[in-house]
Amino acid sequence: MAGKVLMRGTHVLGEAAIRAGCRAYFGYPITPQNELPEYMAAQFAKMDDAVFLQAESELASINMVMGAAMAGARAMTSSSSPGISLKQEGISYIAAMELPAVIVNMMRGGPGLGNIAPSQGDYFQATRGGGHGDYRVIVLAPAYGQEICDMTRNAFELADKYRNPVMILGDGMMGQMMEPVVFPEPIDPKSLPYKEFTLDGAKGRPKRLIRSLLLDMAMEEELNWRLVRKYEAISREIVDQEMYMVDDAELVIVAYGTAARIAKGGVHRARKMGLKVGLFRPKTLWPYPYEALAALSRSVKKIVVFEMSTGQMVEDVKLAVEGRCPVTFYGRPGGIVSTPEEIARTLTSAYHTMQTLGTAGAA
Amino acid sequence: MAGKVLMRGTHVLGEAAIRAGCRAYFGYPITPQNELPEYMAAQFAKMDDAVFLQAESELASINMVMGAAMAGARAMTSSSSPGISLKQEGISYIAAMELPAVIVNMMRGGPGLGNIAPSQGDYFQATRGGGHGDYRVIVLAPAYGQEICDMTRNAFELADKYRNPVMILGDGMMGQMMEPVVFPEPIDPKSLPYKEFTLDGAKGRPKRLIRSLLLDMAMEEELNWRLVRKYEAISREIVDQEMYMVDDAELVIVAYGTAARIAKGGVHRARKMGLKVGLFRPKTLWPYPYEALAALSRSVKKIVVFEMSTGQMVEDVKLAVEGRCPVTFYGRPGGIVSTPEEIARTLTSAYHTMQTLGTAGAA
Amino acid sequence: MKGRIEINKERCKGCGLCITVCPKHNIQISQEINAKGYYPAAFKEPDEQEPEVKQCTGCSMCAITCPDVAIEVYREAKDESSSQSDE
Amino acid sequence: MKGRIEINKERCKGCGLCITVCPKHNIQISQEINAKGYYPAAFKEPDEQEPEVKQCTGCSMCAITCPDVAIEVYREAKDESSSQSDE
Amino acid sequence: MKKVFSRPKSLIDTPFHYCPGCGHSIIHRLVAEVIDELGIREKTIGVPPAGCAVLAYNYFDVDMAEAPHGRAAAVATGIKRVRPEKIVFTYQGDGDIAAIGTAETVHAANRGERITAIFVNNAVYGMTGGQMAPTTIPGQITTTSPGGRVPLRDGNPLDLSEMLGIAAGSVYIERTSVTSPKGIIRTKKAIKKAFQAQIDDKGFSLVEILSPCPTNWKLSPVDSVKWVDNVMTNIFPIKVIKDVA
Amino acid sequence: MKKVFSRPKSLIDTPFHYCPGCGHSIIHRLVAEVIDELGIREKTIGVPPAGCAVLAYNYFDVDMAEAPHGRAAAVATGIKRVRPEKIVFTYQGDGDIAAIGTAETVHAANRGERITAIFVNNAVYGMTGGQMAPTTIPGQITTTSPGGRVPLRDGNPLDLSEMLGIAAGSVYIERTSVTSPKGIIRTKKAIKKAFQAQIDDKGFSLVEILSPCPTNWKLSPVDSVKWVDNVMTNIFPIKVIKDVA
Amino acid sequence: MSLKIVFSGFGGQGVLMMGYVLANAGMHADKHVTFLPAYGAEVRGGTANCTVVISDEEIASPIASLPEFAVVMNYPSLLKYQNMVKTKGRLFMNSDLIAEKPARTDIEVIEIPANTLAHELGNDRALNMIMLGAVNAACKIMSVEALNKAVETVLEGKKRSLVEINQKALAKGREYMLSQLKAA
Amino acid sequence: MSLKIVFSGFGGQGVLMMGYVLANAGMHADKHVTFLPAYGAEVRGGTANCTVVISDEEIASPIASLPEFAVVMNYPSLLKYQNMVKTKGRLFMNSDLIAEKPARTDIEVIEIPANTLAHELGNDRALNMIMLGAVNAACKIMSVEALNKAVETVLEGKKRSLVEINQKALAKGREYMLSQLKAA
Ligand SMILES: Cc1ncc(C[n+]2csc(CCOP(=O)(O)OP(=O)(O)O)c2C)c(N)n1
Ligand SMILES: Cc1ncc(C[n+]2csc(CCOP(=O)(O)OP(=O)(O)O)c2C)c(N)n1
Ligand code: SF4
Ligand code: SF4
Ligand code: SF4
Ligand code: SF4
Ligand code: SF4
Ligand code: SF4
Ligand SMILES: [Mg+2]
Ligand SMILES: [Mg+2]
Repeated sequence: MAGKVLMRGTHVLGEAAIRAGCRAYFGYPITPQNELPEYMAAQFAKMDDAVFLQAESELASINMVMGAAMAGARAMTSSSSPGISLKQEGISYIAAMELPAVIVNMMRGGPGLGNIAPSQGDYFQATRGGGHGDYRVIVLAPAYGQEICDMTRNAFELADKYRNPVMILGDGMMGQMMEPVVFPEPIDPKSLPYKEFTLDGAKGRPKRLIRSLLLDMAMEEELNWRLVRKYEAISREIVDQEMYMVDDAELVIVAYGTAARIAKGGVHRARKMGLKVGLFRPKTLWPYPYEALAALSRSVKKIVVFEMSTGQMVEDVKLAVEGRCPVTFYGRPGGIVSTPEEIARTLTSAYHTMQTLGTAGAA
Repeated sequence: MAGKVLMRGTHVLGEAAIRAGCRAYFGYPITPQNELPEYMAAQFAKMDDAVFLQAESELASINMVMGAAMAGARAMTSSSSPGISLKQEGISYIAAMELPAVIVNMMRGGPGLGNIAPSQGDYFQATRGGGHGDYRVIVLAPAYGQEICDMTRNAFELADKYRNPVMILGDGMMGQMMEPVVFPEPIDPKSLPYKEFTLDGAKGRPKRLIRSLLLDMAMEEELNWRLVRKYEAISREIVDQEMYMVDDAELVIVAYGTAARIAKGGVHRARKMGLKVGLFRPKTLWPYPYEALAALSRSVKKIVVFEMSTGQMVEDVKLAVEGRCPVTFYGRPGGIVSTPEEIARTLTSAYHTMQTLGTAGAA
Repeated sequence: MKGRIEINKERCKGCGLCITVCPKHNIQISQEINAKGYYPAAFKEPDEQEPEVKQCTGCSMCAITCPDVAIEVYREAKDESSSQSDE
Repeated sequence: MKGRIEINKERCKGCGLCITVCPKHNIQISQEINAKGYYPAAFKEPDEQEPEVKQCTGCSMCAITCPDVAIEVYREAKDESSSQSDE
Repeated sequence: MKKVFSRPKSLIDTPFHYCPGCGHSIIHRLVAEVIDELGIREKTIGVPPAGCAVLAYNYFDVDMAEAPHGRAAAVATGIKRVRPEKIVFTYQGDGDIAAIGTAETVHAANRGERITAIFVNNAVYGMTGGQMAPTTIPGQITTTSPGGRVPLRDGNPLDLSEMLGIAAGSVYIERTSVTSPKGIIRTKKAIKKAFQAQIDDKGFSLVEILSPCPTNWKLSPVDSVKWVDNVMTNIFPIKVIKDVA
Repeated sequence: MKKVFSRPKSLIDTPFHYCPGCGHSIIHRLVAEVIDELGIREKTIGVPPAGCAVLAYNYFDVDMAEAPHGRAAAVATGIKRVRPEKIVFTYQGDGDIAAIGTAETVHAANRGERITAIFVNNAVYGMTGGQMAPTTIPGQITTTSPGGRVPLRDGNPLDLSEMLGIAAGSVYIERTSVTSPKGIIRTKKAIKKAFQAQIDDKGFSLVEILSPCPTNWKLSPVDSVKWVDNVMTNIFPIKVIKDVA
Repeated sequence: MSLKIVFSGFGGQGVLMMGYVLANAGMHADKHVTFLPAYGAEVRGGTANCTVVISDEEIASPIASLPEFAVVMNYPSLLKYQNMVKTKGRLFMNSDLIAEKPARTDIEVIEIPANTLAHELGNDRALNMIMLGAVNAACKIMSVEALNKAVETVLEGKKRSLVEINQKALAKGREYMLSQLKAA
Repeated sequence: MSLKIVFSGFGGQGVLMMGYVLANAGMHADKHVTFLPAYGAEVRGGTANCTVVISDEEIASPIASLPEFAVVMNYPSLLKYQNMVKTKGRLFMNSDLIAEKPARTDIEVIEIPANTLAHELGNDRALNMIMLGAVNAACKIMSVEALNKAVETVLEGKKRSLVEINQKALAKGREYMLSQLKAA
């Protein structure tokens, strides 16, 4: 079916996953992402080659995903902030075992139990590996319904290609909001290439082993450097961002996901007021678009970072900018969703103080 | 007792905790830190006001610590990498509830099950909050037996003062190695001031409530900013580092914990060869000594970061340096413990390429 | 024994559980909606029209059952009741 | 029935469990240490000195018990044994 | 006439946020009545984890400690071990105690922690909007078992209380329901016995209470009560499972 | 003479890393013999989590998947759900299956996952150097119960297998020991029944095997065997706990 | 064109469907649209609300801080939204369930006896489409065809049979509104 | 002064105590010392080893990549450490359990019949202190008093009774070594 459909983000993600050939979902309820497992439960109930299992916990879910991935499936799990914290050990194992897996985090207000409103407080956890050891998770941050669809398809492709966990990082609003979406043609899982690591019985071949225990330090070091090389390749090959009205911009606002679409509205309004402002929106949070932003930092006078948190991505921005221009931060944590007007005001005042004091003072 | 005693790091930590008035330990076995719970079990068995409980898991342990802290105790838990990943949800709650707690991570090789050799792969997790939401954990990184003792005492003081989780970040070698230590006088827990948040029954006072659920977004945002203000105060008040032979140094190596003492050995040898090199050792990893390092980056020609990982703290170094001088990285992940000679070689080659090419190329 | 109940109409959520347990059929859902938008329960004195409605005995079944603790029950002390035993 | 066992002295860790289960006392710990530093078990043929040591029957008790699968057991096929039934 | 039924002291005089006919409301009142009658309000600490009843801390006039989802038994253990003279109870839903909190619950019971667990079994995840719970019964429709729970695919309902009966450290375990005055009175007795077992330092005590969730069952409060009595009790029979207190 | 006893095919011909007299070694051989006899080597997948036997993947000549400590049942569930035609078994220690893995184990059993769990109960945390396990018996000295386990302080040994017997999805659960040829033969029979239950698609099966850990018990292999028979079996009686396969 | 509409009432009133149908109509008309339902604990207590944004340009935020229009189906909703509506904006209220009028004078208040009209139509549950028909007629948001098509999209599958009555309801609401406007 | 010594053997031989006593002696002499025992899986299979570093300066690494001295109590240990010792370094071996000699010629190999000497002393378990006494005599690491005091520290409390025999063992090892050196 080509036509546009109006669907909420969680359902878009579920449908896109199924069309990407995902036939194994393991999860545990948590607001604001319950509509995703509910969608999978309903759809998979109609299919005979698909597994939906509500696990006893997030811990169990991520480990079931690990097993399903070992068995060769395109497997996924989803949760929200506290539940994602519980998956960190498992994610570290999946990364170490170099297994493909897709993990969805629809962030909510935190820390702790917090609330169920949209938030972006899990950026560090997602991009710096909340789990133990040197590993990276590919992190995709959709800002529009259609992007949820496209990035979900891509998530499964990247997971298989690089044998690495991929996280789709959204928030309550991304998950609940409905927008028109056009879905791609479905992939038949049977048409996907056989994965050489698959554990399906040592028939007519040597036994296979999937593990992360490497008591020999030299072997462990070797794994670590192999992963580094893989991560470097990923950084070269998939880093992605949207740049909006940046060509003549003197001030650029950097934001991702929900915050980015609101920031774009702010840029709009500011432009109407004649301010030369633009938006830089990372679509991959890891790998982060350091080069593109570094280049931009050479042409603009100032950068404002906007997050629905007290300031996390701002560090990546600073790592990219390396002091070439002042970087300031504007944040609304705890589930507050700013209005485009509010961002326009922020841009205006930042714009006017641009010439005067302008050191990189983040919140 | 004043006199020096020769004790292994884990035992030093345990004894120092007891002398700091810790009377509640909850943990779960994992190498290489088992000697710590074993020490607590042995000591607490002799005391009638102390609780040692081997929990059914790391998850249970951190939540028992949460409960013990609510009840007003100086409580602690300890583990190593994979076990610490499982504590992330609990740590996020403890930070959100603003409860004091001490968490020990004796890092091992990772990711995944990895191995039990000394490693520093959990820096991101420790300093960026492996858990969900905007929160920070105070992270202390001892490099010597005596420092384990002193930082442990300090950890409990800081936890109570700021009502915040404090992590002592070591590694297998820190934990196993014996060095001479002089212990401070013990604190009698009964002599510690009563904590106003203590849950001990609403007798002759209004009921108390400890929670992290703040469904109202404005309240959640308010908590988040209150935490930020607290974190800013902590950053001002406790940040700490050792600077060794940096005054005339043209090249400085930055390292912490085990890596730092080896780096110091490397600096020694390099100095003997007449190279103007020095060591910058952060003792607090969060808050990170950005200012001191920034200042240093103005006087030196180059900075080499050495970690027993594929490069994590190097980001904090770059955040401090802001491109003022080239920052390069040397790492040995997976449990490999470099020799001072190896570091001396690294410093030498870095020193000689200093004038020539010198961009911040991290592994 | 003679009794009476008072229903806090703002606390009541109109779940109707009290109605099902009252042995004397002394409770019914009232017509006017309360501030929260619920149709609360109301106490019903016996009258000719509805023979099944008997005198409330203050047995407290309704109050015990009420999830929202919206019911308070009153009962005549022994003596009072005896003095009015055949009303 | 007549049997015999072969003990892989490099695999043996000298745990001694086989010795405790052998009904014929055909196993003992040998004196020379193996590469791994263990004193391995060794098969013992019957001899006058030690009357309690009987003929190995190939019952496999030792092999079943050996944690390190260090024991292989051989037994005379029916016919052979019968032909030598009264040895 | 004199007042013969009124609100317990330990229950703060404020409206509940629970849905009409929700069992949580009744159970809150019963726990408060027991706390009043045992005179332990000033030394009691309640531990409600995530769940519809996480806000229980707004209703009980005793010290309250929120717990992460599933970890109530661990948090309560931490509190009780540090303050053995206090009375500590958890207030957990089926999802909390029998799914994500299985390990913490089983081990607290097996250790014989001196705590009392109020286990509210409403056969569904209430707070999150009606997903399948470990106690959802075969055939029951939930948002994650849209065609009804199929044991072969979705697993069987878990007899947690029966399992806890095997735990060496548990001393009193009973299953009741709050679907009738009789059941409510029995439930209160059970809760009282459970707290008494803790006061007497006997061991771990638990009361599993079958409790209506009209909202997620998509039934009226009155029909919900019937469903508990006619359907749910077949899988979760009302009975004293263990009593060595 | 002809060879009447030799190494099973499914057991790779390499020396074990286990200590002298360690029960794991015997149990490995028995599992391999059963796999041979059932002719399922080419469709079997083994799941050993962290524990002394995590290196089991070096010994079995079948596909092997390491699991995080305590999560073997979940990993096995993921594999089996995706490949229902394969035979999946976990190989877990007492700490793994009865402490950190309690929830995963209870729920896999209750769901009736078609997997087989080999539960090696050596009453101690072997790999980590002899700490108290959920199955450590009262009075037993371990590195975290230096004066011997005191149930009131340290908790009681957990009867996990009995609890799993209550789980609706479990079909075969037996407790055996490998302390004598008789026990070893019985254990092998039990393991075979457990695998057969999976082959027959009956449900969850488990064999709990009392197994010596001479190193951490600080006993000779011979005395360790005696300790199991004379002491451990009093707490963990040898018996068929459930058989509806 | 870019407008935000809030729909609010209690559960049974089909509030979400109003917004969903309108948003679908906007989509069919190739507009940018977002539909954001309230979720989670918010929904407790049986109140429901949703926000629809329809625009020619990409939509920044699906949240209506200052909606042009608000449609309130019961009294609590009136209290919640009357002060949110933009100056010169319009507030549509179900006069059958709401006695009082809002205090504000800087907005246009339009009363629609939705329950009554639905009853006349012979289907009490159709009050939501009646309301929507009226709102659309008053504000000329979408074409009649677009709304009717949207109803078909929304009710495809099992609910097919309900299409006709809902389209009738849209029409009836429209008629009522137009007659009122003439009257005025 | 700064030297690294590795002690290795199997469990029963009291290898760790050798290092522990020496490190304590170093501490009492106000030197910088580190003592690093092998741990975890390394220990499986019953082999034990530890490294002691004694120095006038702060010690960078407690690991002995190139130890000055190695003390090997059994054959596997010889194989493991013979090639690690620094050129011109010394390798002490328990000649009672090790028949072969190491191939290397750039190090000094010193054989000590530790088991025999211990047996002579009437305490087979004292072989570790005999070895240590000998090593210390040969390398003049610590004063006799320092070692004796260290033994007391290490064996304080329940093990008090063992102090004397262990000090005797240190002395016996020392005598043996000195006599050998004279002989040479
Ligand atoms: C780690 C984690 N996972 C999931 C959730 C979401 N959550 C909150 S309460 C709950 C379960 C509610 O069901 P139950 O425990 O039965 O309580 P009820 O609401 O039915 O009374 C869940 C899954 C959470 N808060 N934290
Ligand atoms: C999350 C986590 N916690 C702790 C550990 C450390 N650890 C490895 S195995 C093990 C338990 C070993 O005991 P058991 O399961 O009984 O197996 P055994 O070695 O006795 O056969 C532990 C605690 C780990 N690897 N991961
Ligand atoms: S007290 Fe008894 S009789 Fe009176 S209303 Fe209540 S239930 Fe009915
Ligand atoms: S039981 Fe209580 S809440 Fe329910 S209708 Fe009766 S009075 Fe109202
Ligand atoms: S086969 Fe039987 S008789 Fe022969 S050695 Fe083994 S146990 Fe003894
Ligand atoms: S049982 Fe096996 S390992 Fe043990 S002594 Fe006998 S042959 Fe050696
Ligand atoms: S959802 Fe269910 S459990 Fe939660 S408050 Fe409503 S009725 Fe009670
Ligand atoms: S420690 Fe115990 S369980 Fe582990 S290998 Fe040794 S004997 Fe076996
Ligand atoms: Mg529930
Ligand atoms: Mg064990």
